[in-house]
Amino acid sequence: MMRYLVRRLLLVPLTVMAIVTISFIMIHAAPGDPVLALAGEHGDRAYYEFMRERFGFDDPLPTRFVTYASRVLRGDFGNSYVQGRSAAALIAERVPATLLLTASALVLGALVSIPLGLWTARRAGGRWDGFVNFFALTLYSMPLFWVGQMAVVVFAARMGWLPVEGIATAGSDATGIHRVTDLLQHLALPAVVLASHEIAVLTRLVRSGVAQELGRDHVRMARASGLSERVILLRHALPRPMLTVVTVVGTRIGQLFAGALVVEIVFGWPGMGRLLLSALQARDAPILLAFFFLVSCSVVIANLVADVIYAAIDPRIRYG
Amino acid sequence: GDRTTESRPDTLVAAIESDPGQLNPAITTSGGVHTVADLLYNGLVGLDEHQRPVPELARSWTVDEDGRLYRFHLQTGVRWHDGRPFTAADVVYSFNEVLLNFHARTRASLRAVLLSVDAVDDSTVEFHFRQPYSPFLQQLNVVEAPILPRHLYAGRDPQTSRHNIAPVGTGPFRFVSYAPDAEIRYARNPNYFGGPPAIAAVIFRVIPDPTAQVLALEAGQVDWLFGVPAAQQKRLRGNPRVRMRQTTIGSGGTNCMVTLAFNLDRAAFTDVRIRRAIAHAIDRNAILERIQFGSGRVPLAPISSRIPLATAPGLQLPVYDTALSARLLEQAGWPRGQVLDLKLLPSFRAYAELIRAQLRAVGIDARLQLLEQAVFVHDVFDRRDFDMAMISYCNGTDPQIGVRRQYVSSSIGAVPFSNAAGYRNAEMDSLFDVAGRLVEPADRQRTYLHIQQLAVRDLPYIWLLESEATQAHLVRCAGFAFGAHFAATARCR
Amino acid sequence: MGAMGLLALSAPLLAPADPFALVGAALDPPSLHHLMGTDILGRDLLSGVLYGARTSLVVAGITGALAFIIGTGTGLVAGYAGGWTDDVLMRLAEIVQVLPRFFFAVLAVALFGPGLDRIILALAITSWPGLARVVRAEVLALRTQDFVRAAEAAGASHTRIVMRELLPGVLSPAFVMIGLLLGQVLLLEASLGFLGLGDPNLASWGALISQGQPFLLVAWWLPLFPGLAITLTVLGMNLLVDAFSGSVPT
Amino acid sequence: MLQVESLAVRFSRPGTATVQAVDPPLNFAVHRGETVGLAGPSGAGKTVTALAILGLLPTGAAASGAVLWRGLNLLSSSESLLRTLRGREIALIPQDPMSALHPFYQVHRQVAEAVRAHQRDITRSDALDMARLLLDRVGIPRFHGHDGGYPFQWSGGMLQRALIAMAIAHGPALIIADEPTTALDATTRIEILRLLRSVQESTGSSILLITHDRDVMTAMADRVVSIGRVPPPASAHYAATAGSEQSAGEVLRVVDLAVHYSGAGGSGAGGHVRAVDGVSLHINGGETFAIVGESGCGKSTLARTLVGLERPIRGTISIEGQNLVGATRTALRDRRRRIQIVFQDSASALNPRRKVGPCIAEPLHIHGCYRGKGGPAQVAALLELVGLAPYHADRYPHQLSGGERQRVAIARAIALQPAIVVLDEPFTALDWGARDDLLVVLRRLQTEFHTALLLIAHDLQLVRQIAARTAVMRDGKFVEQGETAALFAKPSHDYTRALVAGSLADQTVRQPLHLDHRR
Ligand SMILES: Nc1ncnc2c1ncn2[C@@H]1O[C@H](COP(=O)(O)OP(=O)(O)OP(=O)(O)O)[C@@H](O)[C@H]1O
Ligand SMILES: Nc1ncnc2c1ncn2[C@@H]1O[C@H](COP(=O)(O)OP(=O)(O)OP(=O)(O)O)[C@@H](O)[C@H]1O
Ligand SMILES: [Mg+2]
Ligand SMILES: [Mg+2]
Repeated sequence: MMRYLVRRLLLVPLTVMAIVTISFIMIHAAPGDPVLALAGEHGDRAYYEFMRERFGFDDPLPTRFVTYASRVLRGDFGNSYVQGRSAAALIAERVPATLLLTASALVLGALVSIPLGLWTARRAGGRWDGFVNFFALTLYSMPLFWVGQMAVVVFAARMGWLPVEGIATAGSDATGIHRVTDLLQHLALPAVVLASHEIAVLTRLVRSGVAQELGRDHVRMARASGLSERVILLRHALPRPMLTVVTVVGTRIGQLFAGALVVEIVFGWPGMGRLLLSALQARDAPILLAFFFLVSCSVVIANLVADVIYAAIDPRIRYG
Repeated sequence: GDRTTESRPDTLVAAIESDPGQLNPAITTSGGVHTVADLLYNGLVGLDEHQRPVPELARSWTVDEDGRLYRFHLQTGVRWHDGRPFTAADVVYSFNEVLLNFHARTRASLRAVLLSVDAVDDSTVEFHFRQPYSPFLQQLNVVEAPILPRHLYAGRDPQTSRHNIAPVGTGPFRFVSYAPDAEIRYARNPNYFGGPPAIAAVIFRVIPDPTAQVLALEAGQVDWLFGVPAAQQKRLRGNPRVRMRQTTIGSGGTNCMVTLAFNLDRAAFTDVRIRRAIAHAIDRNAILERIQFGSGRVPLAPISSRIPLATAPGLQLPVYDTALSARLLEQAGWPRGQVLDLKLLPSFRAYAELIRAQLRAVGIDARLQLLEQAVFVHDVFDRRDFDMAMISYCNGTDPQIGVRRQYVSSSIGAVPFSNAAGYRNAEMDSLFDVAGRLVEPADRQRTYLHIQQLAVRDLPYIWLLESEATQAHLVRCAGFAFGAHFAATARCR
Repeated sequence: MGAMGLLALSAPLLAPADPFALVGAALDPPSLHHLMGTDILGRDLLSGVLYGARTSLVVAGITGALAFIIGTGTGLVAGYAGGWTDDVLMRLAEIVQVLPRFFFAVLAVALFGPGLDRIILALAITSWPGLARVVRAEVLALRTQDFVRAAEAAGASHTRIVMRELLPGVLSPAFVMIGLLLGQVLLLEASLGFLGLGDPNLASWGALISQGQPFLLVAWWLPLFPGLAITLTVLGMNLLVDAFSGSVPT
Repeated sequence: MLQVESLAVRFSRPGTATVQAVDPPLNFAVHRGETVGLAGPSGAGKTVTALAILGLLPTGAAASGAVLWRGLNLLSSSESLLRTLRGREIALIPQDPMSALHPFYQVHRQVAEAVRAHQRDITRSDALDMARLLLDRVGIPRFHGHDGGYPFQWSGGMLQRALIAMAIAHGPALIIADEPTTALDATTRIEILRLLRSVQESTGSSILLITHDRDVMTAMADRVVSIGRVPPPASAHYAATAGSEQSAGEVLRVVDLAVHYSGAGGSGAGGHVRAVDGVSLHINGGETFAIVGESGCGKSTLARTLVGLERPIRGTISIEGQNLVGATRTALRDRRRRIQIVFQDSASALNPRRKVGPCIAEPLHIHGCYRGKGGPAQVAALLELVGLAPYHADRYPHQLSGGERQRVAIARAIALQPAIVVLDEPFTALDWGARDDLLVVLRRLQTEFHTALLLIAHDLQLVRQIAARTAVMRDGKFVEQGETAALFAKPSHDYTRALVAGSLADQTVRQPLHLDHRR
């Protein structure tokens, strides 16, 4: 068991470095001259020479990679070409907002899908089971940004229940409970929209997992010894599907980030998504590379954590 | 809680499309930064509604040695937001250390002709030029030459200075706070030398999605939009609580003209009849009505009609006439259905699709290639690998700044948004040199008329549309100025 | 999904007009003449959606085919060969799988220009690992079966065993994964369109939605119908996969 | 106590045909303190009957008739009432102990959970103490192992004891024991039966014992209720003269063959597993040679090595004089035509996605012997030879019974007319009928084709009938080999003697089971 974990841990730096190297090569091998996108439109030839020299665009690719890699090892991700500030700081400023959005989407996903999954599992094959399954599949088939836009128009604009965009009311310096309610009102719509795909996936997972468990011998034995339906559902039928939920959530982190990027743009949420998009348009390499570093780290670690949780809960792996 | 701006009457909430990233207008020409940062700073000479120079940090000025020496007398008693006094040393530092290195437009136009910038005393600055330079007064406002506090920037790299996100300026508003990708807050500068603004605070809200901006305005959660997309204008026109106005003055560029450039090096365009036929095939009114819903003007001359110096009475641009176009194509022996590629930036997609449809009617198949900014500039200006390209040239407040680079042969090549057509005409080159040195406006106007006649004759470009920005604001606020200090004169109830 | 596929293929016949031709007034609401209304340039949205169907399905189809070939091939070889080849291939799959697919596609398209081929390549390259792992697991299970050993005992060559004994057994889980992938590719292509990174020269659904987006308040039909088209097609695919496999693995 | 009147159970699932699980309707009764046996072949409906009594039938199952418990019809009573009965008055010992306990929780905690099911008031720790008492009672030494004791760490026999502990937690009036001994080996089987008998005597509860093993039934049950088709007695008419057909030359000679598995193998015991350790044998044309031995003695490994599926570390295998070990690929391919194999598990012997016809024709294609148009006739002939009809060629493996699949595997093996066919325990997975058909086919191979047979088997009775010579294998070595009749009459090696004596057929279980309470 430990040998497996150590091997996985060794893999983390290898995978992350591979991703950062791939993106480095892609960014710098792409056609088009980055300094033009970066340094505005109205300069003259001398101005572009000056900027190219400042950002070191002229030195050959391998040397630039070595300098970049050595600095990353020391924790310095370089400064954003456009904004002159440290790429790590720029991203760090926006991480809390994205984290809040993705975490609330996950929590919402779990809170809805576990009870719903359990409820439909007990009615497996019935009318309601079919309907919920179809609804989940439809949710999973809708493009997030399209749902987001529709939601903004209907709930925010027409009904006026929720704010149209942003993370807080303009200029409000409310504190304490008012600030929290204001934040929740702004978080409601984007979190629900982002959670739609999670709910779809997790509900179906819990449903098929629990339905399968209910057919197993140990559930029949539990019933034969007179345990109540509630105990059977929660203690006997739920644990194993919850494990699959954990592993699947671990693997979906990448997709969750992608969804967050799109939802942030539609709802004006001040997360990392928009920084990435503007960095893409301006070919701001330090930000792009720092971003890929962060995302790949979190995806790899999420997978690892999911595996550790799996091993922790299933004794056969722990003592296997 | 009430989310509308009524709840805080003396605060103006303005929506912006993207987070500026940093708030130092002297090191960049990016519209995003200037739209937000210009309120904190000043230039030596401002520009009024009609782009005429008006005193700002410079109380008065004199021009001697027939246009080679400009002497500016600074306002007295002006203080930076941190209380330190504003002096001539700040102006000298801003030009020599920052603007002439990092501000692309100012550097491109002044570095070659400016000899020196000297502070005669604490309140007088002199600019010495190698040769007469007439457009100088048009290039000293806060958009082209913002003045930075020397005592905070001297000796440090202006691109990475801490003050870029905690700016100290002299402008009508002073900096309060900056929450990235969310909100930037300013407060009124009580002892602003131009008189304290009526509004107590300005808040910039970052709302990337244009539709969301319009919804926020209608819901009263935002007071001011810098730009309303054409499609939404019809909707807002019917809203009693909203006022809209047109302007060609933008922080990213002024008096911009959407043009279609022909690559004259390509065989297809050596025959002027082909270029003229294409011009006749394009219905510019359809572009104005269908894409901009009437916001903007169909150009009557190669240079923006908003620049007084460039008025060109009696000039006739090719009129929309498909029959004439087809005939011209036939005479020039154009093989029907031959493909031309049209490269453009994604923002001009609607224009290109309309033009493609119109060209198809006369037997020209235009294949669109939308390119990302870096690739577009590289293909069109560096490698000149294109048949036609759609480019928005901002003519600026003086033809020497924004128009000259389009036509002079010296700017063909690596410089972006320069002579895309690759137009080489010695007469045109000399005319522009003369226009730059002339001092009398009447003489300059005659020269520019001659330049425009040459352009219409040779038709290196087709001038499609003088674009205008449509700004919108709630009726609770009024008195907005034009240009960078839009909020300085506004008041809200 | 079958219906949508049919519609796409017959787009040229069905479409009332050339999707790029200006046929009606601008922003004309859905009417008998234009079932889905017209866009800003007066082009018929219905023909745009139909042509868009073909583009989007072509993107999804080719991406699916590429991912299928790479994924199944790798899975078969890794599962059958075992030993260090299996390790190397699976580590490679793991690295590519961890690669954030959407951001990789966005990066590739933003940097190398929004061509259809680049979108397909970027999506295919990042989609095959999931399939490879499923195929490998299936091959490992099948290898222990006696009928594979019987074929070996009868003197069959490695390639014959892989192609005739293992491949048929692997096809059904592979198709389930591919069905899922097609749906995701469509959504990804639409999201790329939303971010303005879609291929402009083609009337794909993603492009239609991103062009229709600013007209959300003014012309509700512009973003609505392409979005509905995508949702129905992806739903069709997911339902097909669901029926086929009993449960849709994520 | 329990009165079952015309009980019938029907399974009707959307998309699948309705299955009559219990048919014809069942009538039987269980009186106080009595042990009633419910016998019948696999699939007869024994487990379904038990579930019907406890009301635990899966969704889509419908039970008709009546199940009277102390005058109350359980089929029509409410779920809450049934829950009060289950575990307290009627307890179940499920069929497969390995999957009857939840893998994530420790065994004693699950027993405690069963205790608390009907005694709400006692605390958790009291329940755990009661659980430990029960586990002691069923003979599991002092709370086995301190590492928590998860189900997968316990052997089948110990899990069976734990389940019995759960069943007797509340001193039920009736215990339903479903196949309590099937998954166990001989020794543990006897201990479990003794435990059940002692539980019955101490609590006075009656037992409904379900098994398809006739010997267990005769040992335990006072009365037997039979259900489903009664199996015909072991067919004896094959006492034909075995081994009479001596034929000409020698077909297979194996000299000092050894096959080792590296440590990572199944047992995980590290170091080498010497599955086959210096085996020599020879078989003449048309002769049948049998290998018998306990499970894990290396029979299958030897079989696989003979057909080139495992690489021996030493020794030679010569088929008709040509050595298989170390042959080049092309040489190996030709020599392999002369020796073919039929595997133990008929379920995985055929590719589920290919019809029977092409499956049999596959070896012909590999060696290019498939005569185009004449191919189907070749396949039909092979099918006919193994007692199947030509129409079977269009069926998929899952549309055949176990026995039929086994015979298709044989048809495939003899497609290339090999000199010798290796059969790895062909009989174990078959029920009576299928075994007889298989015997007929093997006889035809011997007589009509003079194919040598290397038969691996457990069932000594069958070996005695069909094999001319037999070898006894233990831990990878032949302890003894010789004429079958002589070998079984007076085995010279004591392991052979134990093996012959150990087969259950002779030992009578019915000796009085003196149950002592020592443990
Ligand atoms: N859930 C189910 N759905 C459909 N058919 C079922 C189901 N459970 C059992 N059956 C069918 O009912 C019949 C009886 O099954 P059951 O398990 O009771 O046999 P059994 O006598 O216990 O056999 P064994 O000796 O293998 O335990 C079988 O033919 C089986 O296919
Ligand atoms: N692939 C393998 N790797 C490691 N050990 C193995 C492998 N196959 C078999 N063994 C071990 O070799 C020994 C012999 O196995 P084999 O299957 O030949 O026995 P067998 O006599 O056929 O038993 P059974 O009667 O159960 O079929 C066993 O201890 C087994 O655990
Ligand atoms: Mg049973
Ligand atoms: Mg065996």
